[in-house]
Order: sequence, then C-alpha cells, then structure tokens
Amino acid sequence: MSSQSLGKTFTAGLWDSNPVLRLLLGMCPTLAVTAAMKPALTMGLSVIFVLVCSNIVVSLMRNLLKPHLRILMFTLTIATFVTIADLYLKAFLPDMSAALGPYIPLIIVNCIIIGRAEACASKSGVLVSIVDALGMGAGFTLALCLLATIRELLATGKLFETPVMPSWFTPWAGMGMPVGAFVTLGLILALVSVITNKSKS
Amino acid sequence: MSNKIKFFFQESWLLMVSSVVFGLLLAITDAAWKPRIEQNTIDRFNRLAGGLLTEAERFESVAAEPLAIEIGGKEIPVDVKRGLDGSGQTAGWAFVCEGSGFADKIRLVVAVDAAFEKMAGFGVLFSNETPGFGDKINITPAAGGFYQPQFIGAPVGTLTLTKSGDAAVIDAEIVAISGATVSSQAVVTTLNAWMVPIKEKLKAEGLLK
Amino acid sequence: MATGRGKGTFPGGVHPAEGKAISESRAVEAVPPPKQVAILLSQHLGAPCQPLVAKRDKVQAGQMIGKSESFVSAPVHSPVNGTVKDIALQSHPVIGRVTAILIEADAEGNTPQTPVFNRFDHTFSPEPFAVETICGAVNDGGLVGMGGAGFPTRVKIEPNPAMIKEVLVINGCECEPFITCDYRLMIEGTWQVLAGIRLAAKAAGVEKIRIGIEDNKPLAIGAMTEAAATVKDIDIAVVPVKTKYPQGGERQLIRSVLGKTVPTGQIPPTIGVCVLNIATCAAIADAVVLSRPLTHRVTTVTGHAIAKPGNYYVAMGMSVADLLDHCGGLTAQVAKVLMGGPMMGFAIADLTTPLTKTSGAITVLTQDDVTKAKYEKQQTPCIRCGRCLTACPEGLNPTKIAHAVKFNRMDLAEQYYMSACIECGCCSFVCPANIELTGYIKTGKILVARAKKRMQA
Amino acid sequence: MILASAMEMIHNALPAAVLALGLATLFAVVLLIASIKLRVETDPKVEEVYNVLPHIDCGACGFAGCASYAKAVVANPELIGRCSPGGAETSVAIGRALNLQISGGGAPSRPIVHCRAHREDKLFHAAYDGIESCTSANAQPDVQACHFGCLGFGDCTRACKFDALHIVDGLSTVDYDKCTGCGACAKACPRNLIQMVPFTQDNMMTVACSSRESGKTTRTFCKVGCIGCGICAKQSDLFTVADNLAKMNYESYAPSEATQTAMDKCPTGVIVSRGQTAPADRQPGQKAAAATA
Amino acid sequence: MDTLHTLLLAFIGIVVVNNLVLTKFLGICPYLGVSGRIDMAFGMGCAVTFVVTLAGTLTWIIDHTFLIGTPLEVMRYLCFILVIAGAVQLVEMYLRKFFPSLYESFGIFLPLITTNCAILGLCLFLNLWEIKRLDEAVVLSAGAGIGFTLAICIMAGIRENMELADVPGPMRGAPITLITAGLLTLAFMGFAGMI
Amino acid sequence: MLSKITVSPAPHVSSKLSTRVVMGDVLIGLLPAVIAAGVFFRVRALAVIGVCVVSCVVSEWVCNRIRRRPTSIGDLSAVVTGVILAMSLPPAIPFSIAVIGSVFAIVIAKMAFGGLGSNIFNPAMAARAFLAASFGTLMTTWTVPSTVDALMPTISAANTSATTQATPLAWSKAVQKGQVEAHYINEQTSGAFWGKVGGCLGETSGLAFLIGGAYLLIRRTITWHIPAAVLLSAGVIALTAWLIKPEGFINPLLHLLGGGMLICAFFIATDPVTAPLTTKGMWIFGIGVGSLIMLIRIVGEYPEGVMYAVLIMNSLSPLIDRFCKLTPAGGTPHVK
Repeated sequence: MSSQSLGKTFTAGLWDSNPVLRLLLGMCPTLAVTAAMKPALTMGLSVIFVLVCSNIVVSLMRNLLKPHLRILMFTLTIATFVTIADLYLKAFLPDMSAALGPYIPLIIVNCIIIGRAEACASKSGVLVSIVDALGMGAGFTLALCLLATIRELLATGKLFETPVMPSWFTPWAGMGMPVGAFVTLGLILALVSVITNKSKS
Repeated sequence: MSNKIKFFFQESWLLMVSSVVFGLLLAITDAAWKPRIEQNTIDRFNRLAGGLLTEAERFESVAAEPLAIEIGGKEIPVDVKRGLDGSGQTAGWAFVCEGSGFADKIRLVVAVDAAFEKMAGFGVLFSNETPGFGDKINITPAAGGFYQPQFIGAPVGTLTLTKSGDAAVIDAEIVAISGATVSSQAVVTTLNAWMVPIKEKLKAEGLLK
Repeated sequence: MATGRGKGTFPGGVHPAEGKAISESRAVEAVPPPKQVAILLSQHLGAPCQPLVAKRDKVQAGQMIGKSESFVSAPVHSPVNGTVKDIALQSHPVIGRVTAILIEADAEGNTPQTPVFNRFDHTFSPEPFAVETICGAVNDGGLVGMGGAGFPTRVKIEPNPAMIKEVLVINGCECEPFITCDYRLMIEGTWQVLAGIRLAAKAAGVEKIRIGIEDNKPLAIGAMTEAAATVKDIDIAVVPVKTKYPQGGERQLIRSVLGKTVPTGQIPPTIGVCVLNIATCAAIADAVVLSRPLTHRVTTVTGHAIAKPGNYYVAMGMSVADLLDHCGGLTAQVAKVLMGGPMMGFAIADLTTPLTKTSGAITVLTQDDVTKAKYEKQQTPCIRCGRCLTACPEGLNPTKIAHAVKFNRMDLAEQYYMSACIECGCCSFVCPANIELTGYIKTGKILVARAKKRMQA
Repeated sequence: MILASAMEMIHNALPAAVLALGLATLFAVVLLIASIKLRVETDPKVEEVYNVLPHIDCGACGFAGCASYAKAVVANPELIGRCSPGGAETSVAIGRALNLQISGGGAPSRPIVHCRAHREDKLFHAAYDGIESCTSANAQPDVQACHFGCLGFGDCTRACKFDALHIVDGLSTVDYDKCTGCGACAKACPRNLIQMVPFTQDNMMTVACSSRESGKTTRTFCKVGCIGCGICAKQSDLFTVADNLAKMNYESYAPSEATQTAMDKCPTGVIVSRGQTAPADRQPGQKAAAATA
Repeated sequence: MDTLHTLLLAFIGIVVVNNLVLTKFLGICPYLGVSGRIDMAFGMGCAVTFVVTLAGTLTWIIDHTFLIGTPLEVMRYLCFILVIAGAVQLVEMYLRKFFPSLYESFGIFLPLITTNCAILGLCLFLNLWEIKRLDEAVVLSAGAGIGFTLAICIMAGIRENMELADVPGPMRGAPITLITAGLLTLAFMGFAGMI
Repeated sequence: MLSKITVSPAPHVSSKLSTRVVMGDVLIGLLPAVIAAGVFFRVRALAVIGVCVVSCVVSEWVCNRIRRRPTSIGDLSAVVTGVILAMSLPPAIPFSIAVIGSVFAIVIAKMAFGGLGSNIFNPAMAARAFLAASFGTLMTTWTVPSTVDALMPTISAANTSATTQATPLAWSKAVQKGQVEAHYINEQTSGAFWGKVGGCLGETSGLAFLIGGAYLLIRRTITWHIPAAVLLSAGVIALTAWLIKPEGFINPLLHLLGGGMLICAFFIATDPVTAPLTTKGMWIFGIGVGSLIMLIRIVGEYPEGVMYAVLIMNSLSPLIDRFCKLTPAGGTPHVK
C-alpha cells in the first residue's frame, strides 16, 4: 500500500465520506454532545480511540471470522473498548464523564464503528485499517467540533468556556437546546449538499 | 452429538477465546482505575461540601452504614457526613440528596450548620436542566448566580418558592428563576423532603443534640 | 328504489357569473346552409364510425354517411345535399385530429333547415310508437347525449333487464354560464321537448318523470310546468332546483331532484335512473315522429365580443369560423374561443373546427371575462385554504389529488379517489392560488389510463 | 511479589472473564441454531445482494435493515446507492450481483424522437396557458397545429434520470453520450414520438416525423414534416410510406448509398441521422448538396 | 394508588416530556431513515416498543441481580448489548417461525433495532436514574417505546406532506427532516413541567 | 381579433379571489389589534411591528433571490407573519431580537420547507417559541400599557422595575399555588377585554381581536369551525376547573380573553397552511389547540401555552388530515 493511497484513505473520511456530514451516521452523539466544545472534543477523541482499537483487532482476526458470528464479534470488541474509554474518562476526566453521561457507552451502537469494521477492517490489513479509522474518526471529530463551535458560540457567547463574543451580544440559549442542535445540523447538511453540487458541476 | 459439538467449537472458538481475553482485559483495567474513580466521587463531594462549609477541613460519615431515613414514605439509605474543623469540632453536616428536575434527576450536595438550624447552602452534583433556564440553579454564588445564595443561611424547615419577592432577603421564601420555575421548585421540594427527616434521624440517633 | 324527493340542491358547487343575459332573449334563428361541412366520424363516446360514402359521391341531406357496427356508437348523417370532397383529418374540439367527411354543398337546392317546434302540441301522444320503433328511430337518427358527453342515446333508453329504469330525469338546468340553447328550446319548443320526453319515457319503461330546471329560469319552469300538467297518464313533474354550478351534472341533478346518490364509480342506471338532456329530448321527437336524423341543433353563440349573439339552428359540420361570420364576426380582441361554456368548454384555436352533435355553444371570451390573474398565469403556491374541498360537488380533496399528480404520485392520487372526479372545474374556479387543479386531475387520469394500458399490453 | 499481585489481579478478574465467556457462548449457540434451523429460502439474487451488504442494519437506506434493502434493490435497481455505510464499493458490488447491464445483449436500445420541428419550424402555435406538461397540453387539441409533433414541455426530460434529454428550442433532443437506454422517455411521451430503436450503428438514419396528415396539410403546419411523397421509398426498400408518412425499417437497418440518396433527395429534409456523432440536421430549404458535403 | 400515580407520571414523562428522541437524541438514525411512510414508521415504532420493553426489563433484572454492587459492574455495557442483540435475534426467529403475518408487519424491523441507540440508551438511563423498582422500569421502558412511536409517526406524517412540497434542493432529505425535528422539539417544550 | 388567442384547460373563468386578497383580509382583520397596540404601547408597538414586517419581507425576498425564484412577497404572507410575530412579542423587546425572530420565522420555519403553503409549522409561532427558548427573560418582561397605572406588581425577580408588570395569566399560576387570591386577578377581566393589562402587543385587548375575527368570519376568509373549537374546548376546561375549585383557578372568561387565546383562535390556529383541510379535521385540530392551551396553563410550567399548543397541533395536522380523509359524495368505491 503506497503512502499516497494511505493518504487518500485518510482524507476520504474527512470529506468525501465524512461519517456525519455525508453518510449521516452517528447522529445521536453528534446532536447530543455538541452544546459545547469540551464534551464534543472528548466524544470525538473517544470515538477515535474506540475506532482505532476495534479496527486493529478486527483487522487482525479478519481471516478467522465466521459469517454468522461476525457481527457478534464486532459488537464484543467494540463494547470492550468503549468500556475502557468510559473507565478512563471516569478516572481521569470525571467532569467530562458526568457531562457526557450515557453517550459514551452509546458509542457501542454508533454505526460508524461497526460500519468501518465491516467495510474496511474485515477486508484490509492493519495499517490501512488504522489509517482508515484515524481518517473516519478525525472526520467525525471535525464535524462535531464544527457543530459545537457554532452552538457554544451562539448559545453562551463562549468557546471552551472562555467568553469570546463582544459584551453587547445576547446569548441565544435556544442554540444549546435540542432545537439548536437539530436546526444547526440541518443547515450544515444543506450547506454541505450545496457545496457538493457546486463541486460536481 | 459429538460431531455437533465439534462443529460448534470449530465455528465459535474465536469468539470464546476473545470473550475471555476481553473479559480479563476489562476486569484488569477496572481494577487498575477503580480507586481513582472512587476517589473522584469523594473528591467531588468534598469539594462541593467544603466550598459550602468553609471551616470544615475534612468530612467523615456519621456511621459505618448509611442511615436509613424515611423520605416520602420510603426508606432511603443516606450517607450523612459530619464536617470537622481543624480542632475536630463539628463544623456542620453534609449529605447528598436527589429529586426529579425538569428533564432528569437532580442530585444536590447539601450543607447545614453544626446545629442543623440553618443551611450553609447547596451545590449541584448532577443535573441535566435546560441550558439557559433551569441550569441556572447550577450557578454558584461565586459565579454570580442569584438563586444559590438565597439558601445560604436559610432556615432548615419548609421552604417556599415564590415568583415575586426580594432575593436578597434570606428567609424561607425562595425566589424562582424567571422562566424556570420547575427547576427552582425541584430544588426546594427536594430540600424540603430531605432536610427535616435527616435532622430528626440524627437527633434520634443521638448524633445531634 | 329510485323514488324520493331531493332538496333541490347538493353539497358544494360554485356561483360563477351567469352571463346568460347576452343571448337568453334571442329566439332560435335558422342559419343558411354553409358552403362546406365537415362531418366528424367520432362525435360520440364509443367506437368511431366508418365512412359509408367515397370521395366524389353525391349525398342527400339526411343521408347516413357514416356508421359503426359497434354497440356503443351512433351513425352520422349529411346535413346538406352535396358532393363528398374528401375524407381527411379534421380538428375535433376535444380529441384532436379525427377522420371527417368533407361535403361541398350544392350551390342550389339547399334551403335552410328550420326548427319544427310548431309540428308538436298538447295533442301529442306516444301511443302509436312501439318501443322498438322508438329505439330504432333513435339509433338510426344518430342521437347522442347533446349536453356534452355524447353518449349514444339508444344505449341509454333501451330497456336493459340488468338495470331496470324507474325514473327519467330530464336535465333542464343548463348550469354552465353563458349557454342558453336548452332554455330557448324549453320556451319555444316546449311541446316538442315534452313529446321527446314522453317517447323516451315510453322506451325506457319508467314510471316517473322529473324535469329539473334551475330556478333562475322562471319562464322555462312556467312553460314546462304548464305543458307537463296536460300529461295525465304518467307521473311527471317539474322540479325547480337551486341555481348553482354544476347543477346540471347528472350525479348532482339526481341528488337535487331525487335525493339519491349515484355510488362512486357507477352510472345512474345502477340506481334505476335515466338522465336525458333537453336538446336530446327535442331531437328524439324529431327523429321518431318526423324521421329527421340529427343533423342540426340549436347552438348558442355568445360572448361580449360577438356582434350578433343568439341561439342559432345550425347544421352540424359547419365550421366555427363560418358560424362566427354569420353572427357578424367579432367586435373586439378575444382571448379564447370555446366550444361549450366557460366552465367545461374546450378552448380551440383552429377555427375550421366543425360543430358537432355536442356543441351546445360557441363562447368567445374577452380578456375581461377571463379573470386577470388566471389569464396571466400568476400561480401561487397552495395555501391549503380548503376552498376546493368545499366547492367540490363530489366531496373530493382536489388539492391533494392535484399535488399528488404534480409530484407524480399516482398511487396517492388514487387513494384520494381521483377517478371519482367529474372534471366540473369548481375547484379551479375557486382556487385563490390560481392552481389548475382540474387540469392536474385530468392529466393524472390520462397518465393512469396510459399506465394501465401499458400494463395490459 | 509481582507475580503474586498479578495472580491476585487475575483472580479478581476471573468472574468477569467467565461472565463474558458465558454470554458469548450463549449467543454463539443461539446464532448457530438460528443460522441452521431458521434458514428461510430466499431468492438467490436477493441472497447474493444481501451478502455484499454490510449487515449492520443501520436503516440509513430507508428500509428495515439490510435484508429488506436487498429485497427492494433486486425488485427495483434504481435503489442502488442508498447504502451509506458501504459506500461506493457496495454499490458496485450490488450492481455486479444483480448483473446489471444496460441492455441484454445485441445492439443497445436508444430512443429516437420522431419529430424534428423546432419552434420556428412549426407554423402555428396557439398561446398555451395551462400546466407546463406535455400530457396536459396534449389534452388541449389545438395547442399547436401539428397534432403529431413534439410539444416541447419536457415530460420526457423529467422522466429521464440521467439528464440525457433536453428541450432544445422547443424540440426534445437526446444526448446520446449520457443515454442509458432505459426507455423512460418513450413511456412518458403522450404523443408516442419517442421510440426505442436498436442502434446497430453509432448513428441511425430515421424519418423524424410522425404526422399522418396529408402532405398538403402537413405543409401548412410545419416546414420540416414528412409529406409522404414517397421519394425515399423509391430509392431504398428500407423506407415505406403509409398513411402519408414515411417510415424507416429499423429491423433490417443497413445504410447504403441508396439510403444516402434518399436522405439527400428528401424535399423537406425530414430524413436525418441520430446518434452520438450524428451531423446537424439540414436546415429547411437548404439544398441537399450541402448536407452531403 | 400512590404507586399508580407515580407510574402514570413516569409514563407520561417519558412519552411526551422527556421523549427519548426529542430531548435525549436517542434513536435518531431510524428516526431519520424510516420515517418516510407512515405505515413503515408505525411498524418500526411497534417493533421498538416491543423490543425496548423487553430489553429494558431484562437488563434491569440482570443489572440488579448480577451487576450492581459486584465487581462485574464493569461488564455492564458488554452484557447489555449482548442481551439486547440476543433478545432481538430470538424474537425475530420466533416471530418468523410462528407468526409470519406479524413478522411481515413489524418483525422485519427487528434487525434494525439492535443498532438503535434508543434501546441501549434507555437501558443505560434506567441504570443512571437508579430506578429501584421493577414495575417502574417496565413502565418507563414501554413508555420510551411509545414515545418513540409517537415521534416517528408525527415525523412520518409531516414527511408525507413534504413529499408534495417544493422543498429547496439542498434542503431535501436529511436537512429538512432535522429542521422539522428541531421545530418539533420546540413544540414539545410546551409539555415542560407537567410532571 | 384572433391574434392573441389562447388555449387552456377548463375552466376558463375564475373567482376574483387570490392569495393576496386572502392575506390582505387577514391584515385588515389584524388592523384593530395593531391600532390597539399603538394606543396602549404608543410608538414602541408600531416600531416593533414595523421591524418585524420589514425583516420578514426582506428575508423572504432574499430567500427568493437565493433560490432564483420569482419574488413571492407580493402574496403578503410575509407581512402577515411579521404582524402576527410582532403581536406575540412583548413591547419592550429589543429590535435585534425581533429581527432574529423574523429571520427564523421566514428562513427556517417557512422558506426552508419550500415557502408559503409548504411550511408545516406556523412560522410566527415557531419563531416565538425559539425566542422564548433563547431569550426567556426578555420575552417575559411586560411593559405596563401607557393607558393605565401599574395595576399589579412585577413578579420577575430579575427585572424589578416600575414600568414592568406581570400578565394576568402569569398571576394565575400564583393563584393555583394559593399565593394570591383569585378574586384579585378576576378583577382584571374587564381590563383584559378593553386592553388595560400587561402582555404582548396582541395580548392586551380582547375586543380588538373579536372585531378582527368577526371581520374574517364575515368575509369568509376563515371558517368558524376552528375558532369555535378552540374557544369552546378551552372554555369548557377553564369552566370545569373553576367550578371545581373557584378559589384555585381564575375566572374562565379571563382565560378566554387573556393571553393569546383570541389571536390564536382567530388568526393563528386558522392559518390554513398549517391546519387540517377537512371540517372534521378542523374540529379535532381546534379542540386539540384549545385543550393543550388550557393543559399548559393549568398543569404545565408556563402561564401561556398558545404557541406550544399551536405547534404541537401543527405537527399533528398531517396525521389528522390522513385520518379524516373525505369520502366521495357517492361513498367509497368498491375495490374489485
């Protein structure tokens, strides 16, 4: 595998097949944890960790998988790494763990991870799987951060809990609520489709 | 029969092996980080309670087993802690209580003075209230909130919530957060439900004079 | 089963400006035979006729020149003496280009045919005419429903053991704005119409006759009531009904007159009702008593841009242009030339289009008649105001059907009973957003029919 | 010491491992039984498609899981490309599984529009004030004088999923580079002008008119319509004239000098070439020589 | 009576006030994916309601009998997901074999549910909320499913209407569905404070 | 004479009605309320209305431009949205927030769905709900109408000021908690009728809306079903509560006159785009709105529930339409 195609595998996850913006996968955490940057970033990094680990494991045992137990194996692997990530957060970032609540364990049912295990790791070597996981994870994290930046900025006038907006700005609390999440993501997706159509023609 | 078992193992040996491995992995990770996780919880309590009872240097549970206290007709175990100042005197009491808020449970750390007469305030351990409204109950006095300071020095007993009134006056009347009566009410209701039974229990146990 | 009393009205409907004053006081006037006529071979629902004559054949007035062996069909006749000039495609006001027999009228020997109102009076009795005679004469006379659809009359009135007819409802509503041909017939040819009604009743074997006339035509109601009072041997009555479009739709009329509803997707005979139009009744009398085939009819030429509007007794096959010339031509810029009335008539652009058996009116509309917004096509989005639902006489949901068709969801359109639409145009009329609801529904019906045809093929 | 603590750790961790093992075994058994005992006979094609899907049942395709999607996609190949977790590779794989070829052997089928009258060639046009669709307009007999020609409201354009049809100056024109020969346009045309023709060559010669009017009438309607003169039929057997209209026999299509002569001699220039590299149509009134040059 | 009152409040709470889809963002994937047609949406809703009730109850029992307070707590997620997956598999098999018509109407949605985060989410919330009683757990689980059904059916109704609307090109599909969902959450804020 | 002849499908004539006329009628119906707002809150009210209308119209125009569609502001629907939104804002609202609301109403709640006729939710109510969610304090600060002295003290602790006061409905919550005696609030009934109470621009005078509503009913711009259903169901619930416990609930008449009940019944719930099409559907819709308003006022957290009730029923109206499908006049056809 040349480095060029590895690079392509990585960048694919960032835009062409960005899990959130293009494939519409993993919407629950995307909407739930993006009220502020900190939890969004934590979630993104957790997903990268789980994605990389599960891709490595799946890739290693790809030749041993039996068809009807395949999904069960994936689930088992993912659940294990998600638990580890959860424990880590509880131990070292207790505030974030509390803020994210059940959305960390919900990574288990995030379609991105099982989808990558299926579509990439179970067919490719370890190196490719890692790069793919990193690309996809980075794409996911970027999308989360994009959404979180907009929401945190408008909802509180802050970024990473530091005030950045001018003093006359009245925070739009609604942006921190579910409505803000849905509407902002909807508008971002519309924008993405405008950009895609433009670049196509 | 043996053929079937053989087939079964052929098909699923990987699953079995990896489940054992994953199980071990998890248990070891857990064992390694568990003390830290537990310490985090205690730290959080101490930080909140200590912020309220400034004189207290450390907190210790009043009994080895949590006290069984009847709240709303149900026996609930409560781990009431005594805050001790530098000289080992009781500086106040602190405990965790919970009630339902607007969207989810609210878990509060409550501190009262040594005589269990006046509140030393409360801190929010967990809440998931509406951002911009209900979550204003989270704003600490230091951060300029107007809701929490009303409880500092408020009498232990039945608090009432009003929509109008002067928040600066410390009494049993608590002024609600505008637009977030539910969250405001939830805190008051929870405190009302827990404080008096605990006080009585402590008295009954002879821990409080 | 089909007896009962209606309330003289039906749910829904609209009140377009009547515009009948232009021509309602003009007596029926005979038009001289045109130099050339074009007899379309499809003037009715059903199989088209095959020509019975060839190029350069001589034909006589009243001679049958086209016929079909099919059951649902009606022959056509030449209105003039003349020579067959050609058999070629001609514009049909509804279905496009169809084969027609072009006849050049002889220069001499053609006198204007006139109505025969005076040949009938109160002494008429259908007694001498056997049922078979009536049906035979109706068939050979090429009679079709002259109100619009053009369904062969013989099929309608012929006794049918599967569907016993009990009531004959005569449609004298003429609810379309502008048209007055049936109105004039009822006033001037009262006895002829009555004779036709009695003949039809005899053929159909009904026990009861109800004549529905809109209450904005008191003269016609008076004349018909007076005439009907002389008939003693059958239960006959004139029922004034509310002036409202589409009161003359047969389903609506049955509801108004009898209080009965024709089941969706069914025809009136299923509930024992036969509906005939006034002009058709007059033609039945002509065909049965006088053996005159259907070659002429009363046609209203009306509109604000007509020099001499009125009701004319015209030879079928005469072109619209010739008729307009006879009426003195146009006095102002016209926006539309309609075959029929403004609610259901067909806009034509080719004025060589010949008149057919169903052409009750030529209406020319000026820009003022066509409401400005509609003419300039300022369609705005549907605001779901529900006016079309209220106006729909069939109790449908036109906006849903139209939108389903627009977005090519024929399954959805069918779910909202698209096929039950009678295409009366009420929904388009009331729509504040100027959406061509009727147009969409018609399109949807065409598309569904085509898909079905393709499925069978 | 280290050994002891490690031993203790493992000892503590054992219950977890046993639980995991137990659970995993349980479900392995269940799934195994399921896969053997409850095998439901399915269409092999559906099976094949199902096998290339990711099996994660995420529902992104709008169907109830991968099995439902497989079933749907076999029934309606237009649904290819709905699987977002699988991405483009899966779409290709599904296509392969369905063995989807645009045409089943022989010459590819392509549409030919049997009309060549652009707006200025039609001699009479009424203003049409109604729904912008051919089907609707076609219900108005007099929308244009020629009752057989292209209406130009683009029902075919909307039916085409591949952007291969465009209304150029009032005439439906096929872009043969994009056309896949699905035949949707032919079904959409209310006047049946579009016919699917086996393209045995890149360019096909055709009589681009459908008018059954007499020659005289056609001339009053259209500058470029077929007048049924029969000159072409005299040149080549491939042309037949019936009902005032010449027709090309596509079945035994074989262009020759004779057909070329027929094309050149056609008085209205209605015999034209259609296809990927077809030359431009002869202008009305333009001499035949120019077309051959 | 008091218990009934508590259960009723819990039920209403999870159906409308704390609707999993609209306030906790759970089950968004099928919410966006399967809400195209009302009949599909309703089938999905029924399947979710059934599975979530089953899964919530099962995991609550397992949680309280084996996990809480033991070192095995670390196995919670693993245990939950396997129980859910297994239960779904079993039910699907059972339905397919013994109730084919039922399988056709809502069984086909069952495989989709394993990866529906509403199920695992609810199980985790039951743990997080520290639900102490079995009946409450059952009511909450069923309520969560009914809440999901409500939300997805409303969305399906709206989307069927939008199919006949001139939605701008880039907004079509997911974007407009998300915005609709956003406005729906605004509307459901009206139920705030009712419990 | 025949040069400009046109062919088109039947019918060839149409009624004079157009969307613009319908919307114009709604605006005329709103006129009394606009005048009343001007009287009670002076220039400030007219300025708020102006800001909302202008920003709504501009947003619509911009959206049309972006989509390269012919401009649709001529149908006046954006103006109607602007006025109704302004009517549901408190007079002291900062203009910037009024602009945010207008843009949200037009861009998110209306044009994103495809413009007039395609929107699922009432744009003005969606915008108000968003503003209420985002700027809670500003949205519940009521200026005292200039025609009266402050009748009631403020209840908003955060905004203690002599020029603000609570609406009667805000007080009704206090009544339910037993903090205030009901009769004190019930004295406001006539005030709510004439417009002598605090509230949003459109919440003060019941009379203005009764006049406007009567105009719409006479002009047949709206049918009577929805207003009747809303007012009846709300009235019945309010009356029942009041009869059971007169000291715990305010006068049912005040419930009907107070808050946005009347503007909702005549102008918002009757918005044809977001209400069901069929008569039966309208009844269900109206009863739903009326009951939800009262449910929120009595049980819920908010003193006023109009916008939420309307939005919830808006979301249900496609389902209502689906289940109240009309039967053709001849009955449903037999499917063979």
